[in-house]
Amino acid sequence: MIATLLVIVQVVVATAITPLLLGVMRQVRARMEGRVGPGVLQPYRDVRKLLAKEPLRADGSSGVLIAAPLVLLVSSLMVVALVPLVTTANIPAVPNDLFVVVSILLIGTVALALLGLDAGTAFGGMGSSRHMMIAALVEPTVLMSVYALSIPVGSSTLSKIVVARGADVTRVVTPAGLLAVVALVVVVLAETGRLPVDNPSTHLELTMIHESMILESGGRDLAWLEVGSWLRLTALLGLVVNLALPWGLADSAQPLAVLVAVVAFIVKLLVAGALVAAAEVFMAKVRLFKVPELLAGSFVLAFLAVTASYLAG
Amino acid sequence: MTAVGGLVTVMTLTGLAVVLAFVVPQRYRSLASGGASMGIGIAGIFTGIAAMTSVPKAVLVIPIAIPGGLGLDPLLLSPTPLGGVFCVVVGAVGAVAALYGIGYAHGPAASRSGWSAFAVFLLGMLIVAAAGDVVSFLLGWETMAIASTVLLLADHAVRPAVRPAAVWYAVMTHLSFLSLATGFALVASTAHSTTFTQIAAAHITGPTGIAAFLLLLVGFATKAGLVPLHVWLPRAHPEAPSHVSALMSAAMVKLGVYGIILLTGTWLPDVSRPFAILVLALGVLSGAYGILQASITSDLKRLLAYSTTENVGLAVTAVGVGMLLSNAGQDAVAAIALVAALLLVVSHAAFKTVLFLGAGTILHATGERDLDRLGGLVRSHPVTAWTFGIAAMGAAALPVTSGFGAEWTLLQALVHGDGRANITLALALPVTLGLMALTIGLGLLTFVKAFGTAFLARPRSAAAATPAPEFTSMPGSAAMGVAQAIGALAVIGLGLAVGPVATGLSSVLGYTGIVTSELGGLRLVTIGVLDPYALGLLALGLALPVALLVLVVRRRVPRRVTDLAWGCGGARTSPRMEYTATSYAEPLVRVFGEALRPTRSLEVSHLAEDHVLENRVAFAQQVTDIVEDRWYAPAVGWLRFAGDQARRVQNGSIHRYLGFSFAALVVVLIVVTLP
Amino acid sequence: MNASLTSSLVTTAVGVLLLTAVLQTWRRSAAGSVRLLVIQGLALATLVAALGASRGDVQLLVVAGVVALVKAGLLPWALGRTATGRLVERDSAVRPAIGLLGATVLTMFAYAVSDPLRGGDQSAAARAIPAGMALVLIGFWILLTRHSAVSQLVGFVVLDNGIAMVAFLTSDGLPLTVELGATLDVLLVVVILRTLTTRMRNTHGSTSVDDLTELRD
Amino acid sequence: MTVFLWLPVLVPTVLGAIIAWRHSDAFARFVPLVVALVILACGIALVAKGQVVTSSVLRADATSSYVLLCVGAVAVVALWGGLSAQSLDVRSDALICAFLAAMSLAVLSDNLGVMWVAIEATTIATAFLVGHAGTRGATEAAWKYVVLGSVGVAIAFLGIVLVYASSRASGAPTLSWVALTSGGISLSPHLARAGVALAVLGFATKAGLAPMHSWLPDAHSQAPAPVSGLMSGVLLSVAMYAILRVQAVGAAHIGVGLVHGMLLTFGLLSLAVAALLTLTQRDYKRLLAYSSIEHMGIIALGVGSGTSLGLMAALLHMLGHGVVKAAMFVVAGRVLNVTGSSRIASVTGLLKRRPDLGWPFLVGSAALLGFPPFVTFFTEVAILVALTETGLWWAAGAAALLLLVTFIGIARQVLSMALGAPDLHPESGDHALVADRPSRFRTAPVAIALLSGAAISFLALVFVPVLGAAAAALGVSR
Repeated sequence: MIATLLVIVQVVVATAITPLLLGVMRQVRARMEGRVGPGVLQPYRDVRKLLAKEPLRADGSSGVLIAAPLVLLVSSLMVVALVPLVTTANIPAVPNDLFVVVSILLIGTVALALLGLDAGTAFGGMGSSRHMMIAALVEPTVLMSVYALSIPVGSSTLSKIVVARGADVTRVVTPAGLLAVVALVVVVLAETGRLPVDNPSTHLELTMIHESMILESGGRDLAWLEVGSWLRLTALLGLVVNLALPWGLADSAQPLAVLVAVVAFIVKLLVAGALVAAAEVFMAKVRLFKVPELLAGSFVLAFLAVTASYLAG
Repeated sequence: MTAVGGLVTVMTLTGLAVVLAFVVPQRYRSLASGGASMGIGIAGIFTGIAAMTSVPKAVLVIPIAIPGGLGLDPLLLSPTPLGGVFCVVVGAVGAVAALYGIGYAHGPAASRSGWSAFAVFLLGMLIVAAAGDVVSFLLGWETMAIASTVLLLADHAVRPAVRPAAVWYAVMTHLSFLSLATGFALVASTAHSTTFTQIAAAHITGPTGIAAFLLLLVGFATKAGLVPLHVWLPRAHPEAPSHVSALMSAAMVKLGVYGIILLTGTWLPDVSRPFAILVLALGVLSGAYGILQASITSDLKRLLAYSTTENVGLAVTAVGVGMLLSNAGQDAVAAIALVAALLLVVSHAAFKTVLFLGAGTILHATGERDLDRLGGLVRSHPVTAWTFGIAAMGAAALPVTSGFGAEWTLLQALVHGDGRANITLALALPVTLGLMALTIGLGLLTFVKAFGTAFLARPRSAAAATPAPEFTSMPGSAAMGVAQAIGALAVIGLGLAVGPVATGLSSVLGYTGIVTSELGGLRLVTIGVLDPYALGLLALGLALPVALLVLVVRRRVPRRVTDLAWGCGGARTSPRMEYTATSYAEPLVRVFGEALRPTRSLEVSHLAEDHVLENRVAFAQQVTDIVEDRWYAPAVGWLRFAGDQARRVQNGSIHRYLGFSFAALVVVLIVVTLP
Repeated sequence: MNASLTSSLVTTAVGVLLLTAVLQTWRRSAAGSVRLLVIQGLALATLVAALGASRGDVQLLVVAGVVALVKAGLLPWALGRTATGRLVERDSAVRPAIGLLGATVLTMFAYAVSDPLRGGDQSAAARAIPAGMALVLIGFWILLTRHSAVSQLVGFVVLDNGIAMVAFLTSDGLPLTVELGATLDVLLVVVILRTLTTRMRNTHGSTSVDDLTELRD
Repeated sequence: MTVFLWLPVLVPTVLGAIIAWRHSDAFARFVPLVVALVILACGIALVAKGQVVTSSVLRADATSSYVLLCVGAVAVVALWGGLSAQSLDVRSDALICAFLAAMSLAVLSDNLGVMWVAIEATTIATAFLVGHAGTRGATEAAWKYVVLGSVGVAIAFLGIVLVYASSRASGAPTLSWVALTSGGISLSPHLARAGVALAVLGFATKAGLAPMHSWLPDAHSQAPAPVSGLMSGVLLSVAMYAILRVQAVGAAHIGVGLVHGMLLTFGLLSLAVAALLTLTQRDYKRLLAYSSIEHMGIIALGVGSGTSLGLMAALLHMLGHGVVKAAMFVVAGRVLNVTGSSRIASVTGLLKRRPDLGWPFLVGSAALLGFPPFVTFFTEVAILVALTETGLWWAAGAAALLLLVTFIGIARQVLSMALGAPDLHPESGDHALVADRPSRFRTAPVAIALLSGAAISFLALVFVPVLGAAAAALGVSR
């Protein structure tokens, strides 16, 4: 019961903070590029605007147009609920098992990909194809890096991994742990469509991945899609941050602990977001067919992490 | 019903189905014979359940004309609990496929021979699963081989591609049979008995055992469609009628896995121990190669065939992991891997049945199985779209379908294997996990592509634009829909009931480390829990506020239907502008160019009056099966060469013939005089 | 008849048989080979008669008569009728020298392999077994090296003479029924082959077996 | 009981002589079939009696009764199926009678010499049957058949002479098989060894075993269908029976190693020849002929394994193969009738054009390829087991490999004939395709043959004791 409560807190906090995270990232980037920027609250205004707008449905598109954004949103919410962001407690019947989390993420990925195909436009298909290819190639790195992290703990449950790392500082800085986290960072960038894999702010059709899949959506459909994608960023970035800095998470319902955990999470997340945004300024999007090289590189890191865990651990 | 009673029922019903196929007039033949075939399947399910649960071992003895007691015993049908599992799989797939066939079968597939072969095919598979000795195993094996070949031939008069497919299929099947027969002969003559219990009791080791192991492995791997022995799958499945493809893919290839499990677990456990890595490699490579080929093909049924190679590969991977872990003494985790193997088998049977049946409906409606010429069928074929979609989720192992639970179990076994003290495990487990993850990822892409291009978007050809309706007034038309729906329910049901199913399967194998959790989920003791119901509840809980929000917003801002998609200004032009299945896979072909070796050709023809201006550019890209090109094509060439050379032996010259006899005489005279 | 006469008769007959066989590998014309066959048949009959006389075996003397009739009479007559009909083809696949050489080698081979067969028996008859074997092999050799149908027939008859010689030398011939049956069979085979030769000439326009290469793979 | 011993020999002789003399066509057509039925009835009677029956030179023990039954069964199938509109002439009918008489005599005689005479007589009787068509090809085939067959059998005669000579050592020379295999006689080992080896070699020629097989494809492809069926179905088996008898003599005196080694070598060579030459085969009657070589190779391997399992499987295989092969030649003959060509390439779409020919052809091929429920499946498995049982795993492995290659060849060719659209070759005279619709009376034998090829497998109550007794009669007991 307590665990459920904590999870609810986590979902609410994470959902509430998500547009802010995006706002911070965009603002940081704008400032570093010498622009004024729309302000950190712009994403909230965007969502409100989209919800008020009339959604369109092109003749010939199917129910996927309506269902996919919702599926993405719910799946992202589930990931937010499962990943240890604010709390390491989890609902006993639904442990935040890594493989379950990944497969729920994949549901969202699939929903997006089908949405891209639904209208039968050239760009939607293109985006869908690229999106799925990247998802497929990311998969090995994801599983491998968390495999590496799970070895010292003997469990693929994320919260156990975070707790164990928090309990023993040396674990965080072992070669295996470092390699795994670095690999995971690449994965997160690819999964959430950040540079250098995808450019979230591009408007050049041929370079788009994420954007081209949602071309046909408007109004609230687009709002669900945007929020859903942002929530994925929150969850994954939050996970990486908590793996790298596994402290401050609440494991009980003590109000103080929860408060500390919430604040710690917001700070860690926003800082991390700002760092990512800052790094993106200095990066260019790589060509699509260079992406596999990047992912292969991160896979090797993760693989080394696993063997290092076995052979050196 | 006891297992023996079930088997007798199966045989009786087979006879009935054959008789009905011959006596009932064409119009009601499918109904009569298909109904009887359904009965066979259902009897098979009961047989299997009886075999899984009954304690006293059921035995049915059939004498044959070769005297027993000489190392060749009479036929013995005594399904073990493990065989019972496969009886259930075969029976269930058979019943659903038969139901579908009642509506689907037409032309040669609904002929006398078609339905007779269908029933006999089912009988053969059930005999294999129930076999208690070598000869009856081989008998069932060959019965299903011949019956499936006949079924495969159904459309031979319409499509010339059927013949090469049938030849490949028959030859590979015979390769499988002969290596099994030789392997079994070795085993049987060492154990001085052909019964499996005696063979298991003989604890065969040594070079004989190794030779037998390798031969049997080749035999089973061929039937299971493992790389590099998979070549018959992508040829045979597309050419067979769809309900037969379903039966072949979902049930028949599973018997290869059955054989591998028996081989490594029961018959030759001591010999197979050192070959764990080989089994694992077979599985992992089949998985990755199969799904890679599936992801780039645009022929729907070929795609499903390669996906079969992938899924069987995963099941064999699980067996290999189990062997490795058991070698390392980690029996608890090894047991989980083996249960995962069975789960994979069961779940693949469920979703692949539906997928092939769905492909059949598409083929029936449009006459096309080329994804590049399909599209938009979700509107005309909602039932097929839903069932195919659910099954595709199962194939992509998304929660909470059957495939998800199975792959989750295998992944848990992988990450909980302890590689710290064992260099083999330390290397094998991560490599397996990596390749398996790639397999899962590509599987996702494959089925998004299959579903998305077939059912979503706009029709890419005239045939797809005007498909035959899903339901007609024809008797049996509903049967197709019902069969697909039953299959789809099974995919979901197996996903939701993963706990009881896995517990049942582990009890078949005699393991205790797997229990059903409080809410009916799957609990791997000390490792973790997977609870589909709780997961569903969580999803519902989170969906509730979203749903409320949607309701609120929807009332305020209604949706508007436009007749034009945006598409970056590319208004509704020709459907040729759409992304096709081929273009969908194009990035993959590039990324995996080294492994796939596509052949490309670019032809540019210039205008007659100006050689700078281009008139027409033709680009063609073809991806063939590299294993086939590199291994089989030379073998075929070599055989042809040998055949040509051998014709010199029979060149018509009587002098040469006399010379042979003379040489034989001289040799015999020399041999005789040697002491 | 005394033993030494028998012995020398047997030896002479064997010598004649072997000599004619070797000569047959040398002769180019089929007609010549058929004439040699008559001599061979007579020698064989002599051999049988000598054996029969020495043992006082009437049955064997009857057999000798049959042998003379069939091997020196009927068979050459049947062959000769074909052979004389416009048959002057060069029919050896190998040069006569090679043919002779082959016959020599085969004779040596026959002696080599037959020696253990005798099992230590030193009688004249037993010592003649290798010659019988040599005749068999030379007959085979003729079959192998000749192109014309008639020459092949000659080879077959030589081979059969060899077998008969071994039969008589080792065991005074087989039981009468078998012996007669066998003789009849051989006669019929030759008659059939002769008929086929005629038919071959009608269908193929020649009697060279080299033309028989239509059935092949 | 002795009447059953004499009938199979005398009935065909007498009836054959009568029709040869009377030249009455209407009567003659059915004579061979009647003769075959008589032989089959006598075979069944002798097998049912289950005792050794002796009369003069004739003697029937379990083995010969069983082989006589095979002869009768195959002859019924081949001759019943061969009763077509384009029937053979009277002379051929008489020759077929002679052929059957000779085979019966070969099987039933106790005397190796008489057996040899009878087998040589089969060559004589069939020579003109092979050359029946009178074409270039038929003449050529007949010539090769007679020359190669007679030379081979002559070698066998040499072997028998040597065996006879070797029995002189015991004082009472004999060719009686019973006497030779009984313990009471001693043979001089060197002569017996050479004799047995040469006899096996000679009869192997007649049995179509490689490398002495060369006459077989020509003869079988040129002979009229029923004759091909008879030759392929039983003549080869009768020769194999002779080998079995000689082998038993060898087993009693000089051990079995030599003969079994020869049989294994010949068997594997036969499989190899059949495998390679079916791969690129272009003539379907030759294809069937090579399949016969293959099956004789399998039988030779079964016998060569030296176990009772192998021997019984080989004997059962004789029957199964014989019946099916006879039916196949009958079908092939009808296909030849309707298409006018025995080239594989000129026949397509048989299943669609003529299902009444296509299906039996396909089913029969399946039986020849060793699919269940046909008995060939069980016997092939049993022979593989028998081979490994005696440590001949290498032979089993090589046999399996060669069987696979044979399978590739035969399956490819048969499917290319049976499958395809019916209208691929419109020029090949469709009027002919409907002209010859054989009556139910003439399609029945093929169906019966194929059904019995399958039913045999499960007639355990009948065949288990018979095969056991047959093996025991050859001196191989459990």
